Amino acid sequence: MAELVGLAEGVASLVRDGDTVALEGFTHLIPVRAGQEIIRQGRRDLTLVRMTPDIVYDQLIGAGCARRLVFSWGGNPGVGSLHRMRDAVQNGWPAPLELEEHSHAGMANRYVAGASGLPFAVLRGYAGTDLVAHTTSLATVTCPFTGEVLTAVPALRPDVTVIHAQRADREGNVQLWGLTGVQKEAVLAASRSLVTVEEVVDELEPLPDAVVLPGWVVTAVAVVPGGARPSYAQGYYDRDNRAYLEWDAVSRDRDTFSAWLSENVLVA
Amino acid sequence: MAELVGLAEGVASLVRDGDTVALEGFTHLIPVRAGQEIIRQGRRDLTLVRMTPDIVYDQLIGAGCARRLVFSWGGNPGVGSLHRMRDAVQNGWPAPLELEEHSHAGMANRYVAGASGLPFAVLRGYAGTDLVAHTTSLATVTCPFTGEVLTAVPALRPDVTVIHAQRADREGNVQLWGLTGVQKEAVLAASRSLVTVEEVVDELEPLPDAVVLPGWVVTAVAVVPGGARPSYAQGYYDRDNRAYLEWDAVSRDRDTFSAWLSENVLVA
Amino acid sequence: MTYTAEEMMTVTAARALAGRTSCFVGIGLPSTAANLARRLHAPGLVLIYESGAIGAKPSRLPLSIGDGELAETADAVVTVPEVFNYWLQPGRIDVGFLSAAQLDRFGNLNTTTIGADYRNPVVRLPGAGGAPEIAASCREVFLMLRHSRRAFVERVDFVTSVGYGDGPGHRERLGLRGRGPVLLVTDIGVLEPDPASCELTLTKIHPGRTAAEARAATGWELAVSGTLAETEPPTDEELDVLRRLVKGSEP
Amino acid sequence: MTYTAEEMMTVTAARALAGRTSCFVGIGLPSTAANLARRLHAPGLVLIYESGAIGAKPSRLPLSIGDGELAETADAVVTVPEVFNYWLQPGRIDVGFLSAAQLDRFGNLNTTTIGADYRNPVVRLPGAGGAPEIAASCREVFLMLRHSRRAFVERVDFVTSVGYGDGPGHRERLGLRGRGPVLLVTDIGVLEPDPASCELTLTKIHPGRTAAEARAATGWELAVSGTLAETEPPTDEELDVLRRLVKGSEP
Repeated sequence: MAELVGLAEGVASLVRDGDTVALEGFTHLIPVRAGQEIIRQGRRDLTLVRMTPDIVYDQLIGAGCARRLVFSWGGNPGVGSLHRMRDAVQNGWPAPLELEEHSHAGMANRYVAGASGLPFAVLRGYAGTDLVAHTTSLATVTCPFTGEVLTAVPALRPDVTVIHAQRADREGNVQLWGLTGVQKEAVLAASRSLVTVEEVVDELEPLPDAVVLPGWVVTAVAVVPGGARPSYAQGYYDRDNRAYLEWDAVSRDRDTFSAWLSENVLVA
Repeated sequence: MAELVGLAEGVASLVRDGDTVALEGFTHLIPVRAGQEIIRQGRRDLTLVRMTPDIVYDQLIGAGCARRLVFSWGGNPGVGSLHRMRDAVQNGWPAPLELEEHSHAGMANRYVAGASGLPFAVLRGYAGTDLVAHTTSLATVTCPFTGEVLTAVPALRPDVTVIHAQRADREGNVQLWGLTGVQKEAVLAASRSLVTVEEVVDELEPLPDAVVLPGWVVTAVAVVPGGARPSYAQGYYDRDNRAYLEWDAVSRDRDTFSAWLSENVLVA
Repeated sequence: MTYTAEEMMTVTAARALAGRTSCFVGIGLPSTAANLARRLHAPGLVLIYESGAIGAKPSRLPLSIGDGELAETADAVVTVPEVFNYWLQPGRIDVGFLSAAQLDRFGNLNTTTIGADYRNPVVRLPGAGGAPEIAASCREVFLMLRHSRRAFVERVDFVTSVGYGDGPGHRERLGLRGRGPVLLVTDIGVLEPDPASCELTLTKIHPGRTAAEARAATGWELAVSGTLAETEPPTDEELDVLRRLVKGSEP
Repeated sequence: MTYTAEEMMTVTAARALAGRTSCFVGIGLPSTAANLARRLHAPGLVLIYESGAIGAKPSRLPLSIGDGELAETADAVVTVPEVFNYWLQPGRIDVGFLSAAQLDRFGNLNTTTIGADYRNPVVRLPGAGGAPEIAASCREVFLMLRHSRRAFVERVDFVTSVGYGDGPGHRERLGLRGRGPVLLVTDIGVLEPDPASCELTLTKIHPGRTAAEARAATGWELAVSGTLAETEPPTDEELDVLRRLVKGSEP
């Protein structure tokens, strides 16, 4: 059964320097507060995995937590680029950032393989693109029945996956609903998992389009109301679109970013 | 958008002699009435596909509709053997029945591959079993990243898949809930699909653990209340366990079966 | 209290589930044993049914693995592909319960055909179902089968599910990740694999039964442990809970 | 009524969706065009967002592909792996909408890096996202991009998504099942692939624009159709519906 912990305690015990860490949540339920706690605790040399690195990954990269980024789309949705990510890739500030770059279909299937206990997944993808030349974690596999050549991607097996969900019960069973993205796969693919939730309830009333992760496959649950802001938590709060727009200015300049980080994350 | 049809009309237009036909429903929502309509219309030389052939497949086989059976577990759940299936396999009555035999994991993954537009699926399975020697639709595939050898199964692509669901709306969007088995994959893997439903409603109110198949991926919907009896339809009726017990006696003897068939299926 | 051989089997299997987190359950005696364990010493035991019910808590014994109550009481309901791919295959599940028409000294199981010729069987059995992957991927496998020379054979006619294959090292060579069968409960006693030979060995005898009976009902030269223990008979509480469970489940 | 170049682009793309069943939508102009089409001539158009919303019917333009209203109004909400594996990959979806930072005469797209050296880019772009598989698997691909020599290049710096590759037959050699880009809407006109050469050719010009402008804003020797037609200007109804849609969607 998952242990109910405080956020600082959960991050301290589950996320270690050098770990491969996946924070998932596809535009919805992004575990922003947990990511900022990782910054606060000064983790280093992380391999950060996420299909859609956005604001909180820009913060993690700008704060120097990451050595490598495994991703398929890195940007500020509806706004533009991630300036801290760009600065790290183009200028190596504050540290060089290796990129392992896939398509969404490839990343999703890498999580599926990890959750399924398989070393790889097969898909129709990448053929003819320059990703084939630049992404080392790609190969081909031949169908033993038809001879057709398809693309293979290796399983993703994070040391720890962090997600945010609407709620959990006291046994640590976790319930999320709405757009649930790739979170179930990301948790099941990982060795350890930390789930931040809006609230803990006595009973998880079944809901439409809900995914339940039983407590026995989750390592720890931390109650963090608003833990997904500025993204949204269906049924709890909406997306703060202004914050996404404002991030563009904050993140453009190193000093502005560093000041923002000290005031809003490091001291908090 | 799926067409709303009568059951006889739907079977007549979608199920043809010699077709590969999958009737799915994993103990729940078994499309029994649709299967009996296939018998009534005298279809022949069918390749019948189903993970768990039970009473209605025993009837289809005993009625001589099938040339081949692709399956993973054939029995009368909680009761015993399927006598008509046994008679066909052991004595070729009323016609010889070829068997293509897999495990549940293999069959489920064959449907997944079919639904995914892939020629095959990869799993950990079959290793060391005698299925490897006797099931031709099995092969191995080597992980291009780890060198590990895994099992490959070819995609299932039925000419037509038939399922039973609780309800549909007037646009032919189909909703089923409870144990939804492999029905979504079986429908998406097929060239054509027929869905029998308990009722048609104006609005499909979202429900927990519900699967919705949009009307644009379903060929035809037929209203058949009680269409899953003697299996059950959650929210509509329970499993008729007596009928499963009684089937044992009905199906044991060829004449008893033939009489039952004429009285209960052919004339109906 | 007096009790039947089947009750002895069920209670023995239920006791063996102590300390386990999760159990992949079929129908029949295994389901009875797992549901009994939940009512006795393993209230938190997670029951997983191949029909897609994860953490089912049926109030009565399900009549089929797809019994509606399984979905209604489950922590999570998932599709059949997901049960096998996300839950069974990665080896998340502690115990898989299996039975068979035939088994051999290495716990290899046959649920496919009786007779030498697969294409022309003497008896056609239901087939594999989920068994091959349960036998391969669960961390441990428990077997339940009544003792008889017909069932306990020198060589199974068809290997549907692999126990220890042809002996030590075979599971590793096949890449099977689970440990294999660690317990076989019969109506006469309990068999466990010999650590060196992997051969199923009589390690416990039920009260009133004898090793000679077990040998006589086994189609191979049955090994008997030098320290043959006697199974604790079912306690009144165990029998009482079991009987109420079974009675409350009659159609 | 007067209208902007962007409105001309959006209306042109929306018109092209007539008669299509399903459309894989991103955010920005494509989403506006698809939602406009639903309000005009294609009320039954099925909108599929990579975030898992199948058949979304947003009342306002989503601000991100994961906007909550997409899930709330969808016929079905599925996981991200399912969107790509069960819905996009098998080629069920009629039209995929894409844009890019760079494209070439064969409709190959770059959304990854600007500059000759991938490891040391002049500009790091967001990357592939869903685009490579949308470009590969949708039955047809529509492109929307403002005309400029910076974007319309002789050779893209990085092929993120394949159009017609290096020309006729290349998609077939790659095993790509969709037809590829059949339409490119710009602020100056409409380009369509030449049936023989697959080269994007100016086939329609927007009112008030000229082929010379298009040539000047294209980084390769732009082919112009001998039968260059003029785009119908947006009707008052089209503009009215579009403007209400955009206005009603402001934060």
